[in-house]
Amino acid sequence: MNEALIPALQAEAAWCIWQPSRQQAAFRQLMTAFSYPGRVVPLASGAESAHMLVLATLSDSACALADPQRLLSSDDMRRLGVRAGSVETSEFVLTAGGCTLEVSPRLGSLENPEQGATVILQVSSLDAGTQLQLTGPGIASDQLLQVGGVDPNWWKQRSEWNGHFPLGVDLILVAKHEVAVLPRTTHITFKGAH
Amino acid sequence: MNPGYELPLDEAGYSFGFLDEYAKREVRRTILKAISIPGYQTPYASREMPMGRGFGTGGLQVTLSLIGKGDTLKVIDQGADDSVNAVNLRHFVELTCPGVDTTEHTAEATLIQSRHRIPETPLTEAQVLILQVPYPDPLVVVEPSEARRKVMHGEGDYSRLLTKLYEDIVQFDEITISHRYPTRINGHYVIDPSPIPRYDVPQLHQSPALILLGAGREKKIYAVPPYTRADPLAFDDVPFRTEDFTGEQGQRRACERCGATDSFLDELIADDGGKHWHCSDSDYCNSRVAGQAEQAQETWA
Amino acid sequence: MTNTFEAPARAQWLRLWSALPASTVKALAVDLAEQHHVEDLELPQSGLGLLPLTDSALGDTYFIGEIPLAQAHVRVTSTQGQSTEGSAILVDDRSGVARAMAILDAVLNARLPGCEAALQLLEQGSAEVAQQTLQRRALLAATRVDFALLGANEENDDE
Amino acid sequence: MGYVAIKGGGRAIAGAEAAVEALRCAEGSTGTPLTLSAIEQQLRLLTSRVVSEGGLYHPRLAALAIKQMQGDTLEAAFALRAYRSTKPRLMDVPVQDTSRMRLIRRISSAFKDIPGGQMLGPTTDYALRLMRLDLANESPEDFRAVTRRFLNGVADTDLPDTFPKVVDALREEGLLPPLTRRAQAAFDITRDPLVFPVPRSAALATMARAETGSLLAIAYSNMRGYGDVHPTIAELRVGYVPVMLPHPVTGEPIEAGEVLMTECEVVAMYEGDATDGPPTFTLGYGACFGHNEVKAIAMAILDRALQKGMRDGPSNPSEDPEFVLLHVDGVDSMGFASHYKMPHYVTFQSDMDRLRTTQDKATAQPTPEGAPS
Repeated sequence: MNEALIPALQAEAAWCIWQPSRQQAAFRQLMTAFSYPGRVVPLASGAESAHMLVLATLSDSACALADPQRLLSSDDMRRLGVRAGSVETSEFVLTAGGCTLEVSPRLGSLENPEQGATVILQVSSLDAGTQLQLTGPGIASDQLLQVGGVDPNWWKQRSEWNGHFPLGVDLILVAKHEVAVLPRTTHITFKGAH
Repeated sequence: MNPGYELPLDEAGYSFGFLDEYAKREVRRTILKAISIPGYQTPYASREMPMGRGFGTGGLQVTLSLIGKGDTLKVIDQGADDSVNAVNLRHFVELTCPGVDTTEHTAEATLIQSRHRIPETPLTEAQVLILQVPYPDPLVVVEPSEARRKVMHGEGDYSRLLTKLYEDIVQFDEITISHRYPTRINGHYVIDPSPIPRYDVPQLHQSPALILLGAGREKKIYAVPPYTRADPLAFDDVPFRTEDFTGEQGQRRACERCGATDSFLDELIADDGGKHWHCSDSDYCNSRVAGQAEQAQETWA
Repeated sequence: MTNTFEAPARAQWLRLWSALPASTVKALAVDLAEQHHVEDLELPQSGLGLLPLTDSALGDTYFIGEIPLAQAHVRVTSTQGQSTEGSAILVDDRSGVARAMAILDAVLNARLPGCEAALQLLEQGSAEVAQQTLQRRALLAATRVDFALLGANEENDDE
Repeated sequence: MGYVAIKGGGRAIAGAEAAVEALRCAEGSTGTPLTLSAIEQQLRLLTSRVVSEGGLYHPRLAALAIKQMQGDTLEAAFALRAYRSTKPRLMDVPVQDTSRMRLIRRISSAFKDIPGGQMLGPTTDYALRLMRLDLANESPEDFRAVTRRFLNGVADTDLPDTFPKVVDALREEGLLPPLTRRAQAAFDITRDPLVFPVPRSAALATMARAETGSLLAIAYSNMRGYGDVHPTIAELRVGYVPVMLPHPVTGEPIEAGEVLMTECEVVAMYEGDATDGPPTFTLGYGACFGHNEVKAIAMAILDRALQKGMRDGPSNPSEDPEFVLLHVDGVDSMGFASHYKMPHYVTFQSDMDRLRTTQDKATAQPTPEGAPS
């Protein structure tokens, strides 16, 4: 349970990501990122790790998290209190953008599309790299986003997974300190070659 | 309890935002899915709040899961900040969320919780509107089984609802739905926009601000994301119509207090039985009156 | 008398300590915390738990409602460096009381210095519990319907 | 229609709060505030009702709620429910065994001599409903002496504190079908909405925290003739169930506390065309926190009625799961009834707009029956 481990973490510089007030602020940033897809939103600061802050804010003992590349230490998992699950069955998937997933995450069902997974994708940068032109809900006219360190096949996979609305996955792109979100409703066209 | 038991008064303090952190985290997860699937009624485990079901417990759980230090909250009911229910909800948030500011001015608010109205003053990207919802599902009128309704929603199949509207027209030569007007979001899900008047429905369309709708009793949260299409159901020959405030002489009625001819009006009956018309949005009305007072002073100077 | 008192099974300790005023238990815990080093392995918490029962008609499991729960989990290390874990989980909403009992639980279990006092509280507690049991039995004994005696003589309905 | 509160709502609410408090303390110079333990002890049946309808076994908080809500059971139960929302769920409690109940009352109306015997315990069933004027001016001394005198008057006995359940005896005689423990996980009504059809565990949980009067009314409709349960009480028990939880260090079960509850099984007439195998009696089960016998009995009758409704479809209201379960919760029904007191000016305004528009259209082209007006 997150709250229970606060003392154990006092030593670490990043302990405050377990604080309710910190998570509230982080959630508001995430909600902005979901509301305005493709906008780069500052999230973590200083010693905080952005992907841990995202997970601490959104996940707990009520959810399962898949971490196919073992990006988290067992201590991290214990502090989150989250259940470890497989990619196909978990609400949350944490993965590096460099490589693609072998299997599809949960896409939800026609009756319960909210069961489609939230994928937290680690990227090298959100201000350089592949140029994405975005349209869809949350975008007034169109929105440009540059993403570095993501295997081009990711975008192919994503469009397959999101082919049948309302089914699909929602992507949180996480750089060192910033996030940008691509919900299942966002349509991507590529500007120039990459 | 054991004879020696004493209530833990030292441990009994309510935590910030009343709800425990697990409850908030679940509401937050639900909100993000609701934004990702515009108009979809996302289920969540609604908690009991210290006010009655139907008093805005759904909207309140959303507000309490969002709010933090640095936020400025506006709460309105029937458009008025000082309507009894609005006062009650605002007081509760002030009580359980130390460090949060409250305001009556739409422009100053970062979070606006409302029952039955959308403020007249256009919302901005810096604001979130939270609407309290008594009945979330527009399909209830044509399909009692929730299991079947969920399939119809998923397929975006609203033929039976349109038929119902059409029967209206045949009978009354007019769509008789007064408020809670079924509205299609981003061309897929049709929502019940909560009991706002038809007058407010156009404000859902391409709004710069995120709009969240919370139904506590029915345990559902749904969203109209910013810059998203919101089309009230209608027919080519019988268009969607907002409330008509045309007076006897065919002119648009004006608020008798601030003179506005571009606001939703409340019809009041005075003691003498005579009818009067006032803005339902008290902040809009007050700020217009204040503005006129300033102008008056300037002209004297 | 303390010497003659046999320590009951650890499973009974919390029930017996709970029968005493919380202040008594807390006071002892404070003393023990001064003699030994106490660290929280989990933050003492209070919350709720759903209470599942099995219905005796069809054997379905169902939740009759929620109960308050308070729990604590500590490690107590004596000055001699002897270290042991203790914990408490109570149908109660006072995490402070749970933490106090967790300390007693650890000290008594490892027979650390100060365990005699914890044992003594067990004895006092069991006296309280015995008294309570007596009262409940009286409610039954005084109201027993003895069909054998019906008609014979209504008066001595006792046994 | 009426007056729209543009100003003054805040002042009015603050005033209302003060007015309520003023009446609570209106006893004046002779008044003494109620202590929580006095409410918990002397109004134990009221406290029982609030813990069960609030869905949280916390008699002391229930007593506080009763004091604060000035005796309104619906509001007191409501306060207890809301309090739950501020508390995290700490653990999954293992299934508890009610046959370990430490009894204070146990009767059967089906059998004269039940194994272990019948013990009326603290009941007013056979008390004459005559006003006891001696309670009007009770002296603290007499008051405090009563329990002591009672205990001294009772000879110590070798009674056990737990007893076998009557229904188990019936099973051994083959009068009841054998108990088949079901694997199905219990339905959590505090988290999941009731979407019908619901499992029986959802029905039991909903009725266990239902409002006593609502439950009784619907059960009574079945007793009177809108149903056919015709129950006999196999056993009615009141007592304390020990709550056994795993010790976080050793993992072995330890007694973490006790919960006072009432449990009841009713036997109903066997079903002629029941399953294959020989016909047997059928059972209904009722239980709730605290000491509340009418609630446990009403619940047992409705459980039996709902079993029939779930199997064959309802033939009267008390057999219809949706009708019964969606209307017995005091907090929901009270809350919804109250919300009609809130302003609905805006929606009513647009209602009038629609009515006038349609009226105008009707008058414009009168129908044979003439236009509504």
